[in-house]
Amino acid sequence: MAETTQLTRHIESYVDSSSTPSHQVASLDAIVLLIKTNALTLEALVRELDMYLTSTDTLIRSRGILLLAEVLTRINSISLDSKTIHSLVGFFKERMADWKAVRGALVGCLALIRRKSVVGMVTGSDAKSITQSFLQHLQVQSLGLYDRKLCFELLDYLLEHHVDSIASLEEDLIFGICEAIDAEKDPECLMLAFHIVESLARLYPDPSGLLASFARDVFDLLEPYFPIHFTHQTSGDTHVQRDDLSRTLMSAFASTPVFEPFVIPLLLQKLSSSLHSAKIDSLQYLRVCSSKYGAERIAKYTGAIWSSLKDTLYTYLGEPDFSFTLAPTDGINFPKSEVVVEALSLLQQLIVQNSSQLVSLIIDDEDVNFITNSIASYEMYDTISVQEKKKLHAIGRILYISAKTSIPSCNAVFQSLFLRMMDKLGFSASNIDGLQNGGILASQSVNFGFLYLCIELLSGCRELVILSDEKRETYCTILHSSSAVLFNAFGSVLAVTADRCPSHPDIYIGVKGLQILAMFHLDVFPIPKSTFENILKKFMSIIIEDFGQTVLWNATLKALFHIGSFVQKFSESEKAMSYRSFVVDKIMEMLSLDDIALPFSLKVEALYDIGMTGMKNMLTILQAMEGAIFTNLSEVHSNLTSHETAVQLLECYSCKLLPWILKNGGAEEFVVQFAVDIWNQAGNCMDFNSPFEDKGLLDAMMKAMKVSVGCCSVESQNVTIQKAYSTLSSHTKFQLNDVGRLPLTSGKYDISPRDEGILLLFASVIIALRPKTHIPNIRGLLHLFIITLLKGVVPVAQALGSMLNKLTSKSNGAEKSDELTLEEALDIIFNTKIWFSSNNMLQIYNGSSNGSDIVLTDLCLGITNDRLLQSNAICGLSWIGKGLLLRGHEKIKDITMIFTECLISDRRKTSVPLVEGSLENTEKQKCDPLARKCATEAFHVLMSDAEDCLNRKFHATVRPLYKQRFFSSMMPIFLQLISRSDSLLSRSLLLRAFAHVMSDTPLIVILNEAKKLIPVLLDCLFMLTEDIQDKDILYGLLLVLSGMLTEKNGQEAVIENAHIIINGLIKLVDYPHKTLVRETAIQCLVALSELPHVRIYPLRTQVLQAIFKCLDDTKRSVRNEAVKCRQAWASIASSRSLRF
Amino acid sequence: MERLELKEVQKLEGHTDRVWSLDWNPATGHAGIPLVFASCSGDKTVRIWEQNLSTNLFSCKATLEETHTRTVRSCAWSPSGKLLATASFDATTAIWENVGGEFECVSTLEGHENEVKSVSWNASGTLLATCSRDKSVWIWEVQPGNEFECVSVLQGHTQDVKMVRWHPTEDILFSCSYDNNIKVWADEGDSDDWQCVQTLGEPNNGHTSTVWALSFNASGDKMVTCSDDLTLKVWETEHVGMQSGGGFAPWRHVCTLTGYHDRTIFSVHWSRGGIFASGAADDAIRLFVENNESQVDGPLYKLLLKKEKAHDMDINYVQWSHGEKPLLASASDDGTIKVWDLVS
Amino acid sequence: MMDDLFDSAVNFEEVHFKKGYDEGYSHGLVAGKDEGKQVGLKIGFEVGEELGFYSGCIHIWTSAIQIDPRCFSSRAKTAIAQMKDLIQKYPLMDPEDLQVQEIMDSLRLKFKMICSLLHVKLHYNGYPAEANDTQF
Amino acid sequence: MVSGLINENPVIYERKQRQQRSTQSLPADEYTVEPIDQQEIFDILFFFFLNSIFLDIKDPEHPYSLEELKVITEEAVEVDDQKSYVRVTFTPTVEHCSMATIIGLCLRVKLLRSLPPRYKVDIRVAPGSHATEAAVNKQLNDKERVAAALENPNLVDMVDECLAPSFD
Repeated sequence: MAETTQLTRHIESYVDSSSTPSHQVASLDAIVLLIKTNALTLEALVRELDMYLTSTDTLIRSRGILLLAEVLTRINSISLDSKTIHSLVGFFKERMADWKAVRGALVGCLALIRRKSVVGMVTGSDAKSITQSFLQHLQVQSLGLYDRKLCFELLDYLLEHHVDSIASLEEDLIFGICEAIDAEKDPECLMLAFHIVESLARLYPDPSGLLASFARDVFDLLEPYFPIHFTHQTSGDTHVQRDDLSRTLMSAFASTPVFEPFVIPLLLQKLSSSLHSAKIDSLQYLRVCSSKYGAERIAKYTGAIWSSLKDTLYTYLGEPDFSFTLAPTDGINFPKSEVVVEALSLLQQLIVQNSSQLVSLIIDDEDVNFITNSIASYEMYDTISVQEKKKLHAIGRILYISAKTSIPSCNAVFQSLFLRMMDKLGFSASNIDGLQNGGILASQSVNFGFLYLCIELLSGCRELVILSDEKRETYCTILHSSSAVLFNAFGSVLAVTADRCPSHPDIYIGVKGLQILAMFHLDVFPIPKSTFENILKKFMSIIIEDFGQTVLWNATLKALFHIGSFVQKFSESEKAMSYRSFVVDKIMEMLSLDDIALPFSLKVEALYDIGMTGMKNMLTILQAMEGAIFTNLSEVHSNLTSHETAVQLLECYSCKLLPWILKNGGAEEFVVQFAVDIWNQAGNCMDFNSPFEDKGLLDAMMKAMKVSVGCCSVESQNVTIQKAYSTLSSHTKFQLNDVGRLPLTSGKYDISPRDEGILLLFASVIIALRPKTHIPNIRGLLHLFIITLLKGVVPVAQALGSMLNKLTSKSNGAEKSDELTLEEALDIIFNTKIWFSSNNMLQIYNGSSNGSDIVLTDLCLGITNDRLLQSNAICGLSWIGKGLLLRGHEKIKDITMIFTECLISDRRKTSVPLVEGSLENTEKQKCDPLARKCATEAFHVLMSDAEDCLNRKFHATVRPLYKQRFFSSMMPIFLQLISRSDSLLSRSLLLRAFAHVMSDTPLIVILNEAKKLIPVLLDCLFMLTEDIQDKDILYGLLLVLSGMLTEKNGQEAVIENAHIIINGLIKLVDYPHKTLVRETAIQCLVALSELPHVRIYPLRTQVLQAIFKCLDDTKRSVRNEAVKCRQAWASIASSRSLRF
Repeated sequence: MERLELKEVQKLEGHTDRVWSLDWNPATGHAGIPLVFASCSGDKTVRIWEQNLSTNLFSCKATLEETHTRTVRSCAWSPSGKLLATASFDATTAIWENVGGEFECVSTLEGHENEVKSVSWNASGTLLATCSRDKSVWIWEVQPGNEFECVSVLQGHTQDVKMVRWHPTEDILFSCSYDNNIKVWADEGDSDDWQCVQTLGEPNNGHTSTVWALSFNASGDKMVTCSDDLTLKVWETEHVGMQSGGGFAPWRHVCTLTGYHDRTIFSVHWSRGGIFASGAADDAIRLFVENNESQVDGPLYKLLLKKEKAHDMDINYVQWSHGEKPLLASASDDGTIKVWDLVS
Repeated sequence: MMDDLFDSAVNFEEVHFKKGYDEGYSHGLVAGKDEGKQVGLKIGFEVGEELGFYSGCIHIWTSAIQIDPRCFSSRAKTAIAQMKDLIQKYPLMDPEDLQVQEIMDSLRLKFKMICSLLHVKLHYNGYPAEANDTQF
Repeated sequence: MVSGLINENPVIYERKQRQQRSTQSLPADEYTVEPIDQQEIFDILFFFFLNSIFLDIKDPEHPYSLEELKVITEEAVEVDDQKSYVRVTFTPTVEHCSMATIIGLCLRVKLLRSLPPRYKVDIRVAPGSHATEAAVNKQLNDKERVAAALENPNLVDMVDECLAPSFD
């Protein structure tokens, strides 16, 4: 048939070891395809292969066999008749003896036994015969890694799926497996090997049966691997991680109880070894094994385990962390230690498994008894000896575990140990009852040790009850009866007296104790209402009085918070009630009361923390706070303190409460109300100049206003803006309806502080508005803003910017006719005539121009010789520009033109008719330096991301990639101007401005232009080194450079300028004013060292000499960079000399 | 006594790596011939420095390069001042002749297996000695026409040999080594039969670590050595050179100066005027003189003055110029050479 | 019908085993002998080679001197003479002799010296030069 | 690839977690001086790698850092920034001499390359850790020998290979 020739070709190319792997695979696939398409029968293939299979050339033979095997692997979905399978099995199992061809044999067998029954699978007897021949012929450990892997896979599969058929092999099987595994080192193989052992154990489960007699031998193989320890960290290419391997080994260990006599002693012994991982593993294994082997097998070891557990705890349990930073509920916090964790969970396991035995061990333990008996002597933490502390801590943990693990164990420890300690401290069961009704015990001596253990016990059973639903257990009764005592005990630790202020641990114990008491679930352990309230009282008294004790105070506040959120969470109405009345209300009272000494900042903090316990409380508190704010606002003029108070409250409101509320989803109406109320107040409280003499309060209000408005919906915003507007129009002298004609109150730049205040507040509303919100009398406002911004009121400028940024433009149709469009607004801004009356009164003039009028942009260009006016104009314009830039409006072009005009304007001849009053000093008809500095700053405003306006938080329209666009439009202009600028001053101004632009532009854009930019960029750098003030721009710009250097196509651009750049950077490596600059400069040099050596070699010595100094830089970070850099440059080219 | 001070006359920069050694040209500095010295460095070059008679400042007159392929470790002028021998880590020793201000390499001495570390001319300028890490010391005889013929190869040191010096008047050779010993070599009966006639080692309270350098006083009856053991040792002998009948007058330890330098002392040199200078890895230079206010068991040599931080890094070599008002030159790892004047 | 397919494949070992064994055995014999010999010769050979090399040089030089007594400096001649004696002194037949190493050393020394005297760059390539390059 | 288990030499010690410094230098301490200290020197040294050229380790992809081999420990670094003095004591894991000198050489070279020139450096083999301790120390601190060594291409290559930064 036609195929044969073709087939032989395929076979040849597969068998031919010289042909490339890809070829071999290809031909293999081809053959497989032939079979799948029934163009070739397996039988025919075998016939075709015969000469290869029998060749004496081992290479050919093995390839041949492998081919057959691989084919089989690939056709595992094609059904074969049992006869064929059988004879194939016969063949491959025989081949196992042929050690040259063993690979093929293994692959073949694997392929066969993995077949599913539907496509015809191997019979049990076949499986068995394979196993037999495997055991008879293969010395696994003499094989290569890959073949070993195959062997283990084969064995593993057999044991998984053909158990019954091979079970009868018994000894042979066990021996064979042992032999195979012996001294295996490869992780992947071991994974399988360990699993094999596990299956083996499943195969012969009988604890007194076959495996039992070989247990020793089998285990001898496993033993050396424990604990698993890789000599090199396995990198990505090994798939087996240490932990997986360790886990598999563990399940092998635990696979059968017959290992118990060997495993447990081994583990106990390793547990005492010093190797960290050994300890951890031993503990883990012990846990798992004991659960697998079962209680009675473990019983005889329990004693030993227990004592080594204790030792482990003594050695590994660190100092407890007496701080409240960590989770509130669980027991005492210790530094994380894997060993300890494992040890404790082992203990827990043992208790679960064998409660009575463990409990008695614990209760009768000499250390435990020692501690509990001498408990009375541990009065102060610091007085306890180190050794005994260690014991105390360890025992504490043990009690914690035994309390939380099971009801019986919990009962037991309470009954014996807890009561015993109580006795030792002289609260006999009798007088406990006496204390039931919260009666205060005669002030007892504080006993740290006792309380410490109590906490562990309490938190233990607290966790127990969370899980269990059984109630009224012994321990509950005990607890219940002794709660009062405990309360007293804990409370008294915290007692602050003249002669005694509690130390850290004491505070911790006291607060924590009370907290836990308070946080027991009502239904399980009803601590008397009285006790609960006493606790709250106690805490509150601390809050109010002991604010001197920072630690104590903070701890208490935290505790209160936790209790609060707890009762909220589990809606324990009764407790919640008490909490409200005893904590929340109290706190709110505090606000209004000035008589209590608690510093206000702390009041606010407390307020916030308590509020955070739940929305309900938070809102209550917010009301209180609002109240406080306004009362204070109304009093700002009368007393100074209420001024600061107001500021603090506002800060707290806008930085803490508001965000929290928003995060926890809620209460917009409240926020609106707040904003509106501020406006209500604004009218009154601003009748006076005092509040605004220092900006603090105003800023606080503006901030609060912004955030409140910012987070509101359009509707609410409409409400607010209306309110604000009415206040603005009614309470100020601005007559908004004919702003056009008003001359501002006499005197040059005179707005009353009151009006300014309101105006600013209004501005902050505008800034925070959503685009859709309707702004009343927008024209009037525009005029007002223009004039006021000329007076240097920056927020107004920002507001104007935001307006323009959000107005709908004609192009995409303004919905309502009365809505002012962007275009109209721009027209107003740029074409409104501003008229100077002789007495320098400034007003907007609407009538036909009369020659003596100017527009905003003229002011920017300094027509009026009024530097202040000009600077204000420029600054204002910059915000307007920002607004437009963000939404990507062309107008920005004209605006930037104006700025650049200012920068270069010492070349400019006056083009605009002069205003009277400035005639006499024509030569001053130039942009003065201050104004021009503003112009450079303008570019900073344009490009930088503003915090307090025109950002997403305040709903700005931000066109994607606007920075990129702006940059690409500005770059050519700047480059041209810079190259043409003849005066030093304007050149440096231009550079500075451009520096701003560059440092705020995303790097990608810069990179495309790198070639053109680098020279300018370097000029900027040098210019900026002169003035310390510029160190931050300098850094920003340097980052741009380093960006270029580290980026691929940036480097190309760099090449021809390498010399200048390097020389420049060398100047920067010892820039004294900013470490980061030095660091970055050096990093740049490193990057440069990767340029073609021919170019940079000449500079080598120079660089190295410069870097050499940096090795002795005052800053470590710089030195480290220097080392790298030196290395990089020293390794350039031949010279290996040490110094240079 | 008057306050002496070591004044820095000039700091010479030019070498681009550590300067290992230098040598004043004996034929200069008198009769109106300006002072000249040669320096050699890890930068594989030798530089010739000449003093300007009017300004008294030194400037580099010539740079000898592209002959040695590795560090030039030491250099030595022949007594006539005509020839300059330079020893290099490249296992060769080069001989340079000054032809009208131009220096040309007239001969290369090969034979050492590896780094040549020191070279020295005998008083008459007829013999040249070199030593190397290969533990051997070679003696060469100057033949007519700048030919150099190996007279003898001396094997005796068990470690690399750091320095060789000829006795200022006699044909006796001294070598000091990493093996802590100083060996004295003499030709017993003039049949090229050079033998080690004395070994000054720990047994004869010699040094306990590498001996880096040695130097003789003017009359040649005293020798000072310096070492990694942070000490300087002075040695003396009754009769200079060989006695009648070929007997050899052995050298003996006179005194040990300790506690002056706290890092390896690399160099020591004895001026005609009897002051010897030491330079060490502690960046300091120290001057010592014989202690003539001779109270009983007072120190035989006393510290004349110390110059801390004479250089920024290790000082590898110090040498006094010839003539009665000598200048001191020092060579350092910091790549510079400094010229000092001892003024009061 | 598939079994007989495999028959030949399954028991072809038996056929080839004997053959393989014999081949292997005879191979082993030869190889073993060879190796033994190599080791035996190695040392002796090395020494011989070096000495041979030196005496070779001496032979040439001396004959050169016979042709033209003035061709080398007197020093060179004496050195050559001394080296000649040393070679004769070398106890070829008695590797146990303690002088062996000592003589070999001084031979090498002299050889170096002569090379330098004659300005020739002769080099015995079996010569243990820089033992290994990582020493310093 | 095969990764060995504990019973293979050399034993690798878990790299102990050294506390990271707060690298962020606040503008406040812009001008304050951070003297060179023990940890800094150690950081300079600890990522040295011994490649398979020294230890017969099967796979060169896993060089060990001197630290992992406990060749140097932070304690073994003494530094005095005032006196410009550093002394490093190391413990060769391999009793083989050239090995020790090479490690020592690496340490010295790395320090020479990393420290300001004012520094004096001593490299020592930990007492009792090496057969020819004294010899090694003497050689490592003979700067002439070191200088010569660093003109020997073979050695320099070896050293550079040692100093090649870590892979992970």
